[in-house]
Amino acid sequence: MMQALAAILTQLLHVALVVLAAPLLVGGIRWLKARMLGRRGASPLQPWRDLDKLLRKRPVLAENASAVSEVAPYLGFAACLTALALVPSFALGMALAPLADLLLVAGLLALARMALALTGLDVGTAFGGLGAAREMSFASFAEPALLVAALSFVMLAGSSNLDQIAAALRDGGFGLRISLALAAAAMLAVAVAENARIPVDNPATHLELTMVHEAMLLESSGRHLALWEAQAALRLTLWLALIVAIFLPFGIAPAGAGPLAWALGLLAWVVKMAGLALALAVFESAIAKMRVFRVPEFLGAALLLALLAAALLFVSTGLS
Amino acid sequence: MLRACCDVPLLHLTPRAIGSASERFRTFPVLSALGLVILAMLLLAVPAAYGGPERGWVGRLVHAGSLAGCVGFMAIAVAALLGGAPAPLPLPFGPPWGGARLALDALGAWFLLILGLAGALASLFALGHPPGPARSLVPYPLFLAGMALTLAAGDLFTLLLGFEAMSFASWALVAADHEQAENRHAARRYLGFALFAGACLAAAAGLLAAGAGALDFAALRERPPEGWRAAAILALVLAGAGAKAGMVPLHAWLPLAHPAAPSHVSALMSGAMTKVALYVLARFLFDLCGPAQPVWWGVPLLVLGVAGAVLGGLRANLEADTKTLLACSTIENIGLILAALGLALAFRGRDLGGLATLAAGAALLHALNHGVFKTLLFLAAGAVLHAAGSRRIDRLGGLIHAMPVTAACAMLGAGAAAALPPLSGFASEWLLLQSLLAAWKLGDITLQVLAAAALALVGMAVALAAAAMLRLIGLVFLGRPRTPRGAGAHEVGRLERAALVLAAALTLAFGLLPGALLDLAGPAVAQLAGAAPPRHGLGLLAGEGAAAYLPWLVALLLAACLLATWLLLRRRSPQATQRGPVWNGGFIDPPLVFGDPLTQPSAGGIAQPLRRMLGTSLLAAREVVDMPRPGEPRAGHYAASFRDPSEPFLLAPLARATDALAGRAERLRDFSLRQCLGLGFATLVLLLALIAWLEGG
Amino acid sequence: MPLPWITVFLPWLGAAILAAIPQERLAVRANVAISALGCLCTLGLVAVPGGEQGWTRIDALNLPLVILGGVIGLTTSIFSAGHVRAEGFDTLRLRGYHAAFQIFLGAQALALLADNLGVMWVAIEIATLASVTMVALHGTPAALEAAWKLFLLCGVGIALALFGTIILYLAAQPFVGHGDHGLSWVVLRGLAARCDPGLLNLAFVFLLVGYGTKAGLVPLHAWLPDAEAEGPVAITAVLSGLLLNAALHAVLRAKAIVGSNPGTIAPGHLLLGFGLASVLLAAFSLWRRRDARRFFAWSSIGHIGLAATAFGLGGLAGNLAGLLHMIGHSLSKSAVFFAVGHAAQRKGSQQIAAIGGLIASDPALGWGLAIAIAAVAGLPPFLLFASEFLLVMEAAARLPWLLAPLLVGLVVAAIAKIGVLQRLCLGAPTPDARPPGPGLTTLGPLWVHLGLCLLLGLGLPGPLRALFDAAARIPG
Amino acid sequence: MSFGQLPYDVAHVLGGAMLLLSCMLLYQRRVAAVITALALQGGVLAAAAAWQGYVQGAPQLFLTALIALLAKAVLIPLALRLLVRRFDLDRTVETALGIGASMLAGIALVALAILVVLPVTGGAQAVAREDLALALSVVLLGMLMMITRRNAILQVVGLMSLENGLILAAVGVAGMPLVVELSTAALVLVVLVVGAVFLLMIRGEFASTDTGLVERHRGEAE
Repeated sequence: MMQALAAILTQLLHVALVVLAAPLLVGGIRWLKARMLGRRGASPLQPWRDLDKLLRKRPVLAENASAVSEVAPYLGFAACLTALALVPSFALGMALAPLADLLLVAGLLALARMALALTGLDVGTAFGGLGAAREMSFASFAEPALLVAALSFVMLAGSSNLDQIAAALRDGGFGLRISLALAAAAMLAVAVAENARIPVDNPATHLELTMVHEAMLLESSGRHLALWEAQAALRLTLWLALIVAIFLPFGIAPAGAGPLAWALGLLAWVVKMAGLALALAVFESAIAKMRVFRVPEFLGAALLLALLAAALLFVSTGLS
Repeated sequence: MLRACCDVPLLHLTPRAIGSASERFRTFPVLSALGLVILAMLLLAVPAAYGGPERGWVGRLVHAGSLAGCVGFMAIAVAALLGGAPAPLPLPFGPPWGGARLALDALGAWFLLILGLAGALASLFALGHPPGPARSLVPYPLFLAGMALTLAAGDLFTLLLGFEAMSFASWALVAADHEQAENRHAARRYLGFALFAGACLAAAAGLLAAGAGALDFAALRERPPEGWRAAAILALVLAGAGAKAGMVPLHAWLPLAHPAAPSHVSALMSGAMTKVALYVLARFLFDLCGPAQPVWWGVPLLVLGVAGAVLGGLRANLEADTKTLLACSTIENIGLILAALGLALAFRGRDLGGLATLAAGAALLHALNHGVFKTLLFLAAGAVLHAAGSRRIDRLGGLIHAMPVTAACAMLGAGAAAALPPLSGFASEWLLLQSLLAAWKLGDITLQVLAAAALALVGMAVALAAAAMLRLIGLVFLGRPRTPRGAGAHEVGRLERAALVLAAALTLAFGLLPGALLDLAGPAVAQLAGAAPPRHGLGLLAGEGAAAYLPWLVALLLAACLLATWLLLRRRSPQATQRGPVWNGGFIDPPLVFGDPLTQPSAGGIAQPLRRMLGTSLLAAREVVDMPRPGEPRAGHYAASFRDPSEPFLLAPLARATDALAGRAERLRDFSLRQCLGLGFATLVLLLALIAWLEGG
Repeated sequence: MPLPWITVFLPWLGAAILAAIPQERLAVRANVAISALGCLCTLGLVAVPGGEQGWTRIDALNLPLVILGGVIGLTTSIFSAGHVRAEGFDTLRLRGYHAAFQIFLGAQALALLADNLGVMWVAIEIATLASVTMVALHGTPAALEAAWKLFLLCGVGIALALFGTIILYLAAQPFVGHGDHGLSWVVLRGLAARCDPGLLNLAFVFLLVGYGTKAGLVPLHAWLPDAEAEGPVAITAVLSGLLLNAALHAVLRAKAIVGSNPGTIAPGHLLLGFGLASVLLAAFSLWRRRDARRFFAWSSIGHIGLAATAFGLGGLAGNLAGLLHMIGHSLSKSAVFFAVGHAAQRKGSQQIAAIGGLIASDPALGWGLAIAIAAVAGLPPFLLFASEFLLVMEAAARLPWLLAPLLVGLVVAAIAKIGVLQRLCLGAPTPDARPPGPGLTTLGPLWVHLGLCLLLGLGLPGPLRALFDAAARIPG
Repeated sequence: MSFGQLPYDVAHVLGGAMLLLSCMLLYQRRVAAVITALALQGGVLAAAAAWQGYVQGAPQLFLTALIALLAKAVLIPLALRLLVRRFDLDRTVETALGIGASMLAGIALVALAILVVLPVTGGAQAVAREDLALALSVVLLGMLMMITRRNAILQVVGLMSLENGLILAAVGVAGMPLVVELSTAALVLVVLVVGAVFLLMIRGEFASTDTGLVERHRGEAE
């Protein structure tokens, strides 16, 4: 009983944490990047302010927009939030842990992606179509890389449940495995692509020739745009949390642990996320955006890395 | 009466004596009912032959009768799944040398359920449609009856009889609109592949029966084939059933035939007929060939299935015709099911019973889910064709405003096809991916690498399917109308809408309760996997201690999040939305007479990224841009094309070989009378020399 | 006079009468009436106890074929009644046409019923002469050439068959006394085990080449496509449906005799070789055909080849498959020829390109033809489907390598047939050259044949089944 | 029966004579000479049939002999001669295979016939066996002639020679039933073929007598 209560409590805390942290993370990365480019940069809280401003604005829809434009933002946001609720942050054994399947998370992200792409196509503008087509095409390369990368840690953990994976990798003493490192690299590449970050896409520009993600949002305004922005932030948080949970599971509170462990876990999580954010900022500052049709090569390389990781594991499990 | 061929080694078939009274009584309820339903379907063709288009009641009779029959199929299938397999029922007719028999075990019943569902939906839709001419009414019930007979066959002859009857009847439906040359071409290719399939299956049946000395399944199971015979059966069944199911590389007929048929027939062909072919494949390879086959048996299925999944998914992204697009998506889904079957076969060969049940469950569940959502999508395409007058994506658009119900249902179907949780497609593909993630347990490094590659490609296929579905929904239902005819579209009639809504509801329901369905399919899964599957209950389990998927909980969570977001935002953002002119980055559409259709993304435009990324290498896709130089007054042109690899690498060489051989054969015809005599003389002399040689030596 | 004799002589008597009737209407009706009587006679044969009646003998193998001959004779005469006018015969030719038709029917019945190999040979010769007359009747260069080809090739063929018959007797001569029964095939079969196998081999080679020419087996087939494509439209049905059966039946009798001596070179293998060559050559030859009747004539070669393959495999199942295939082919192919003949008369040409869109212009005929061609292509639920299925089963069980060429032949031929089906029946209709003749005389026989094919294919009555089982034991 | 007995010798000589005449048929370069050889062969056949009738004590063979004499030695050669004169066909034989080559082929065929008959020992009498070899040779040579000559009349001659071989075999088998009927029926066939050639030539269907040129009608529009 107590355990169930604790599980529900951690779950609620987790959701609150990630919802609060998501815009901060986006703001933080922006701030870091600005600092590295020698600018002062806006406060990390700026995304929160932007959201608040957008919510207060009256949303305008095109005359021929259908219900899709009104429903999709909610659906996309809800799907991302649901997915994020499943990825462990500071503690294992949350109430929804049995549900926290990696494939389901990928499915929910696909649902959000589909909602976004539908919005892009709803009004029938050229930019929307362009963005939607590119987004879905990139996904065709990202999904295989993600799945094969997942194969490595699913093999080690014996399950695709994130909670179990995190627990297994935390306790299993697998140590630093070259295959896991390769899989992590693949996951990072996928995360970059999925979040429309440099070098796949540039979240800071509306330059039409190169953009993917923002092109679909051109017709959104007011609270719809706010929802999309929040969704993007959630998605970034989700991917970083995913990588943290799988590849850097140390410090996370085990299932059934008490508040102290939670606090420690939280601390560890914040540190790890901050580290990843810093790495991302450095990476984005140091590299240029690539041409759209180079993206498959980028993701293909990730896929190859993931395959290599899996093959190494096959060999090592075959030997042992 | 002499006993039929009693001492023939092959055919010591039981005489057609009807079983004892008690046996008949025991078998009556399920199988007799099934036989009667099939018979009634056959009889429906009789009035259909006499009704022209002017007699609407004939069409209604045929479709209502088909609907009732399909509901009967469903009831019978569920009864057989829950109540266990009834004893085979000898038929009062049969081939000249023995008896035919009906049998319905769990495997057949599961596919009969799929047939019943797809058939009922299609018939309901057709009931609301204006009835076509007699030439599309007569074959329709025959088509359904042929499929049911294939599924309910208790021996190889009846199986092939139903299979070929199904092919022939559906050929008549594909050729229903035969005034157009492209439909004739499609029909011819379709029947050609069907004949090839029938021949391959007949050969496989012969090799099977040769070992067992009988044609009925019970006797065949007792003596499964071995050695080269088994391998030959594998190859022949793959070619035969694969050609009918749309397996790569024998899929070339599918994107042609499905669009040519009337929409409800396309739905049936895609939703049910390809499944019947898969049933035949499963029946031969899993059931009749016995459980003792080696692990590598799964490999060809897995490889071809995955290849089909990617190829179909990619082609679906490039096609410009709604029904062709859906047909290509069928190739993709059939590929996924085949891959799952291949995995099940491999797991079973390695004695990994639990994983085999996982993969077999994925195959069966996906067959059902695809049967429903593809039926839904084809019916929606039919509704669009009826309402907006075109199948071409570039002539449609913005139909969500005119056809809200159709659009909503189509979106649900597309969501399922794109494997979005919590819809039905995701559940079965989740099972497939889970079994792929566990495929490393097969042990052999070659198999492991193969399975990892398959995992990547299945992932790609799923994403490609999502892209294709987005393209379908986005261009057909969203945006603005592209032609005046499309702008004048209207919602379809009551019955058609009912069919669509029903199908959409089923898609949702199957997505939410896959565990219950899989439990219903339990006996069939056990039959395929050779091991008892776990009870799934409300969710899906990937095995002991492995991941689980609880779709109703996911749906609940999603709904909660949606509700919470909505409530929260209603507080924080109370302003009502306002309508204004489209922003479009500040671009103002040119003032054309009819709207601005050309500034919208086109079917080819949306396809561009994937065409360049994958199409150029896999499908030899080409783009030709003819851009006028500045100042030139002519219009620019853009043309994109691609070529399915099966055309240049399979069909064209075959056609060339046939033509060359026909040319050789033709030379004999140029012989003069004297030369013909000489030929006969040479034959005689040769034979004389032969016997002289044989007798002398 | 025993009924089998009546079955033979009634048509010949009728031929004498018809040769004397100059009026077209009367002649046509008399022809139908005589054929109907003949058909009744053949049906009456069922009641005749099997065994010998002088120089005829009824057994399970020839009984179904004789009845088939009676039925197809009747349906063809009905079809002919509606279509003979369009042939444009003068009185002399009309008389010759009807007389030759009845002579042919009597001769093929005799060829099947004869117990004596000599009588059988004479009957086949008469049938050949009658068919030459019928083919040549139009007197056009093409018809004359076809008839000449038929005459010369088949003339040589049956001469060789006679030689084979003589050698057969020579082989049996030491054991059989003087008298006509020395050529009775029942007697010969009983003696064959004691005969010299070398002579039997020799005899079989000559009989096979001789009667095989008549049966149209590749490479002895050259006369067949032209003969079936020229001449009046009605006779193609009997040429394809009956003449080939009678010839193949003669080969079977020879095989039964020779095969019962264990010392001979297995006659089945020779037959199998011819059958396979026919199946393959016909399959590929179909692809270049432009003439509808020639197309289906080539398909006849392929089907006789299939039957020969089945008989070559032998055994009960193989023989049953062959017998069913012969019957199914006769019924469905003559149904096709009825419809094609009707369409050709209507369109004024038998080129495939000239006949098109039958379903659009005449749905009943178009669908009838489509279904008949499908039946010929081996699609269910007709008899040829069952027989081909059984053949494939038997081939897989006995000679698995045979499956490859057999299936190639079957599939290639079936695809070609589907192509022609679509060109003839689907699409936009081609213009009519003359007003359509009475459709019922085409559709009636057509549907009767298809109905019989369906009945035999799926619902074979018990007594018939017993008959077929007994028949399958005869060729060995 | 053993070697050296009179019935055997005479039958053998007559059979040998027929084979020799068959070779002559192949060898002749002029149509008229071919027809003469054919008539001679018919005469020898009649003699052979009569001799067999005498030896076997089978009176019906005399009938066969009479028919053969009348039809094959007299009437048909006369008719063919008439045809040749009417159409002025008495030219050099047109061959598809040179005379020398066809002689070689003929020898090979005779060898084949002997080879085929050689293993036949059990049961069959020696007379019948030798006769069979001769008859088989005549049949094969007749057929060879049919396919190596372009001239329709010569093809008919080949057919007749073939048929002569048949009858030779038939009369040589002691006690062959229906021999008269069968030989008559075979003769009818030959007569009809001759008649058909006659008719076709009168109608001008054979522009020349080369049957190679009859093949104008492929029956399918090209």
